[in-house]
Amino acid sequence: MGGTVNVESLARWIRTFARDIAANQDLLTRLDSAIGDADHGVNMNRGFEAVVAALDKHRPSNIAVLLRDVVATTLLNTVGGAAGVLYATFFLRIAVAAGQERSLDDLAFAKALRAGLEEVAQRGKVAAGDKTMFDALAPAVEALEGALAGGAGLSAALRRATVAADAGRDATAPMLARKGRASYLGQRSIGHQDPGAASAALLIAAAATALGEASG
Amino acid sequence: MGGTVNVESLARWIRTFARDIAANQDLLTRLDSAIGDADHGVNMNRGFEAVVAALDKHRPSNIAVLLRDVVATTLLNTVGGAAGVLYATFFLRIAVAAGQERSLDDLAFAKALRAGLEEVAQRGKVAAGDKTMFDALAPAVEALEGALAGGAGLSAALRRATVAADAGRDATAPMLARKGRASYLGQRSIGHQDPGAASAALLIAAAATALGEASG
Amino acid sequence: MKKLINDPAGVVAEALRGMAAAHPGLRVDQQNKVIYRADAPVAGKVALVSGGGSGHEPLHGGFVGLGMLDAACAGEVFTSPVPDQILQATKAIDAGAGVLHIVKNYSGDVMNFEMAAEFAAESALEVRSVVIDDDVVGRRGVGLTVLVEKIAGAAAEQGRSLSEVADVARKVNAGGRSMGVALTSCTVPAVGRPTFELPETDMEIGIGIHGEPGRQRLPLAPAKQVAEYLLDPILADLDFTGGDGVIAFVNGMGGTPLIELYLMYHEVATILGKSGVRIARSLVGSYITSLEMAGCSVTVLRADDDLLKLWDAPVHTAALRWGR
Amino acid sequence: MKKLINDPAGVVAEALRGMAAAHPGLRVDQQNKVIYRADAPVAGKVALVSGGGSGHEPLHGGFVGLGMLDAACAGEVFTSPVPDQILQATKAIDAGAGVLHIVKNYSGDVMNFEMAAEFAAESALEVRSVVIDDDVVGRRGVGLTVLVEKIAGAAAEQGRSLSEVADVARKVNAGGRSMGVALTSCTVPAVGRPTFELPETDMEIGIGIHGEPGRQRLPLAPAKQVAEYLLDPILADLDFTGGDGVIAFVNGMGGTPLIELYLMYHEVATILGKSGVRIARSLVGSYITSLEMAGCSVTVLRADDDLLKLWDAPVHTAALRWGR
Ligand SMILES: Nc1ncnc2c1ncn2[C@@H]1O[C@H](COP(=O)(O)OP(=O)(O)O)[C@@H](O)[C@H]1O
Ligand SMILES: Nc1ncnc2c1ncn2[C@@H]1O[C@H](COP(=O)(O)OP(=O)(O)O)[C@@H](O)[C@H]1O
Ligand SMILES: [Mg+2]
Ligand SMILES: [Mg+2]
Ligand SMILES: [Mg+2]
Ligand SMILES: [Mg+2]
Repeated sequence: MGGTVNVESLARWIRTFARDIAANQDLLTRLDSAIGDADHGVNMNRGFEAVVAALDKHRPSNIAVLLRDVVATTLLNTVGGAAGVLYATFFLRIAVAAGQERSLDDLAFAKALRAGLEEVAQRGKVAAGDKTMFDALAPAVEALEGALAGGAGLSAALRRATVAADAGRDATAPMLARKGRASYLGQRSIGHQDPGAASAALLIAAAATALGEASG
Repeated sequence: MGGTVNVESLARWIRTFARDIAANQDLLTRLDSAIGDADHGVNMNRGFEAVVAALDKHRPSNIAVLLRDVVATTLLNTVGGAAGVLYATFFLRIAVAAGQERSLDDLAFAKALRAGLEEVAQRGKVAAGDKTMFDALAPAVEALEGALAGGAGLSAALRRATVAADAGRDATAPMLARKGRASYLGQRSIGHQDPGAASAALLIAAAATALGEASG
Repeated sequence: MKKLINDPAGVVAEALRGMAAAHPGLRVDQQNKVIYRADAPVAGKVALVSGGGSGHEPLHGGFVGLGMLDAACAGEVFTSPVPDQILQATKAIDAGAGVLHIVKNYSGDVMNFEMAAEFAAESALEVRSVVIDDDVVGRRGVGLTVLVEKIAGAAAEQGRSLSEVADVARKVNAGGRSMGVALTSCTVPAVGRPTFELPETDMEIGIGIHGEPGRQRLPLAPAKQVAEYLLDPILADLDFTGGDGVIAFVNGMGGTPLIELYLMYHEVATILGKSGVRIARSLVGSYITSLEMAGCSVTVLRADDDLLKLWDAPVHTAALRWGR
Repeated sequence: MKKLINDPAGVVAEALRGMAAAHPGLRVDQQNKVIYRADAPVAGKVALVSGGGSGHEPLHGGFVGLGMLDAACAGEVFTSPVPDQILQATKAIDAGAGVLHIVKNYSGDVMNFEMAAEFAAESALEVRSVVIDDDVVGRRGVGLTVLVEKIAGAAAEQGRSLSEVADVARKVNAGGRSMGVALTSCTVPAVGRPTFELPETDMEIGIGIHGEPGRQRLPLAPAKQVAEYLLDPILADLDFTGGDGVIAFVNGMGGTPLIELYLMYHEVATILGKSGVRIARSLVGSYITSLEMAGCSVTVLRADDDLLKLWDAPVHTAALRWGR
């Protein structure tokens, strides 16, 4: 009866992420103060509070409706800034990949994340090492794919993705920023973790919590 | 050979006062910070630096030229603010009282100071207890007159005037200001010494130093 | 002290050089620190001089031009100009129709302008003076000064006589009230430290424009509450209902950004609306400042049809410009 | 945090209410946070939309009006507007002659305007975008944005076509360079503490307009030296000699008073003069700010006869007004 990832578990993912963003809002804003404009935590929290409010009102009938109409559209209209478009783009592309499905199996889910990642790269004109959210997301998607290909279950694969995302996030600290506001700092961006990478690592960790437990 | 106060000793008075203003510039400005606009020391010092520069260039032939053309005019054109006009007015009126004289005797000098004081009161529309320079000047002139009337020499009389000026200055602290910027503070002006009274007390002390010693 | 300056003693002179360079419509007498309309004296027109301490920019120099002032005398920072300056300006702009001195009510300004007027009378110049004292706390001249200069300037531009222009200025002064608040102090360049200390939690209510402390220190409050603190005494002092409405002016003290001034204007407009006061015109911006002080003042001026027409008349100055 | 605000989350909405109340010539869509010319869409005219994070006032809303923008989209403080807002504005002002998006070069702004333009294209609207990147340090869009909006706005008002107006905007962008300095940081209301810490002795050179730290931290220096720090890289980046001269723009960051800006303008004019750069026009004031940040930016724009005529053309907005 369908895959391991479904509308309910995806909604749980979003709610978990929203909770983690709220809990880490101040940290994210502090990171953005050091090399940006001190609004990443505020922006993300404003957006995900609105997403949760929307989730409370709607019962999305399929994945596309959930991730496009509820999540992506809300983010697009409430977050603003770079992260708003990029997170919205990410979820929008996953929604497109999911089509009218109510659930996805592990490999289809991984494929959808890959598609989302690539759309982010395209929208942001960003590559590995630019010191952005991409540097946390890309290794996470790769680890997920690798683990699933090696026969791991979704839960274990997402745990490995979380480790990879955290490592990717930490690896942004020594990088010289080439995209986003941090790039204006030149050499002075070195030594600071990228705020978008930090929120992206929270997103993967939330997936491990919400989707991993669901699939056992 | 005329009275005890002459062009030279008056010039010494002005130079002594200028030196004391420079030494107390910061104190005067601090007093004006508390209940005014933090410029009394700066204003007075700018003016008396210019007066000293003018004194260095000119050899005034009589008292009127010294106090009107060198002192009052320079003050009028360099100090600005309330104190600029009032000090200029004071010296201008003394100059008028002195006429073409090269020296004044003790009583004539006291009379000239009285005239200067009254002109200040008129220009400033000020009375005793308004918490201004008048509250240091008025008791000083009165003490001078009293001492001279009682038979004291100029030196002793100016020493008594200094004591009176200092007491008058100190007495401004508990007053509620009714004139000048301090008046805008209402009750909050209470407890602070008036900056103009402080500079006026310096003026009388300088007279005791410069004119008193000359007359023995 | 964090300022974009060179020698603290040279601030006023150097800023005047910048003004002269930036505004070909002005003529600046560096020696006397007077800013003139390039075309002054304007034949047949009553001439307007104002001036005061510097540090209130754009007041007064930014208001020199068609429809407003003919000359502005710049004193040292927060120190009134001296009689000689004012006399020079008075002589230079007199076109035979007389000269109006617009003076803010501070001992120093009043006495220096008074002496200048006495000297001018000795030179047989016809001078009238209007003293602005709109501040409800201390009857100082504050925000209303801008409106007086605009409105009296328009009256002069229309060709009204000296006594008529002076009457207009007095009518504006009689019908306007102001009140100010400071969130921070400011630093006189020559002094180098803030005039007063204001803790992070407090504000000063009832300030003037010289960085002097206010009448009352209160804990910081939301904008809505601050607007009440400012408007309550204004509305208690004068009846602003009826007539042709009011000109409402929210002014920044120099360090407060425009976004906050508009937010304050919203609060002010709301309170006036609730109090039955109709806003006919408005002005929002930093027009009479105290160096980099954060805070604002609110001015309300009772207007009639004549004042509104004069307000709407063309004005072409560095800081205020509209019409034709 | 010392600000004249109520709830930090409501700052933008409340300030927009104030703008609407203060300027009858504007129409404000509170829902979408868009400021419109009251008479938009203007028949036959290419329409101009800009927008960006709030906290830069008067940019952009203060530049809506005849001869400049048709609409401005206000984002949250320092956060770009969202595609839907921009799309709404684009649709509302399109008069059939096409719409120009004027976008400051920040990832967020660029991507949000890009998405809006994609959506607009789906609705068969003709949209061109010009990205402003005048900052010599990081190719961000800073001071020049004001000049682009003025000049392209005048071109549109003259009846030029969409591609001609876009070309004018691109020409301005190609010929202008800017550089900024911060003496203090600023505080995003929703954050409540300064974005960065700047000791009393230091300044940040090479800042943008979002309170972000600059490229370099240096000890405070006299204005003359600061002007060199700002102009040297500008003059090294582009040749400004010859032609019809330049438009020189000294802009305040929000917390710096006008007296210092004029003083800085004097230094800037002096250096340009020594470098053989002729100043044809100038602008001095706080037009693109970073909340209450103290500091300034300098913009130099190479002008030809066409650009100067467009610069001189009438403009009637809340913050920039001259002509006719
Ligand atoms: N071009 C880009 N591509 C990918 N990620 C980007 C890009 N620009 C910015 N980001 C990410 O967005 C984060 C900043 O988000 P946020 O602070 O919310 O937006 P803004 O920079 O507009 O204030 C950065 O830390 C970075 O990870
Ligand atoms: N109307 C007045 N009559 C007499 N003295 C006055 C009057 N107004 C002010 N003063 C004196 O001037 C002093 C302030 O001088 P100063 O700070 O130099 O001028 P300003 O007040 O214009 O800044 C006050 O402390 C007070 O003694
Ligand atoms: Mg940010
Ligand atoms: Mg003083
Ligand atoms: Mg003073
Ligand atoms: Mg941002």
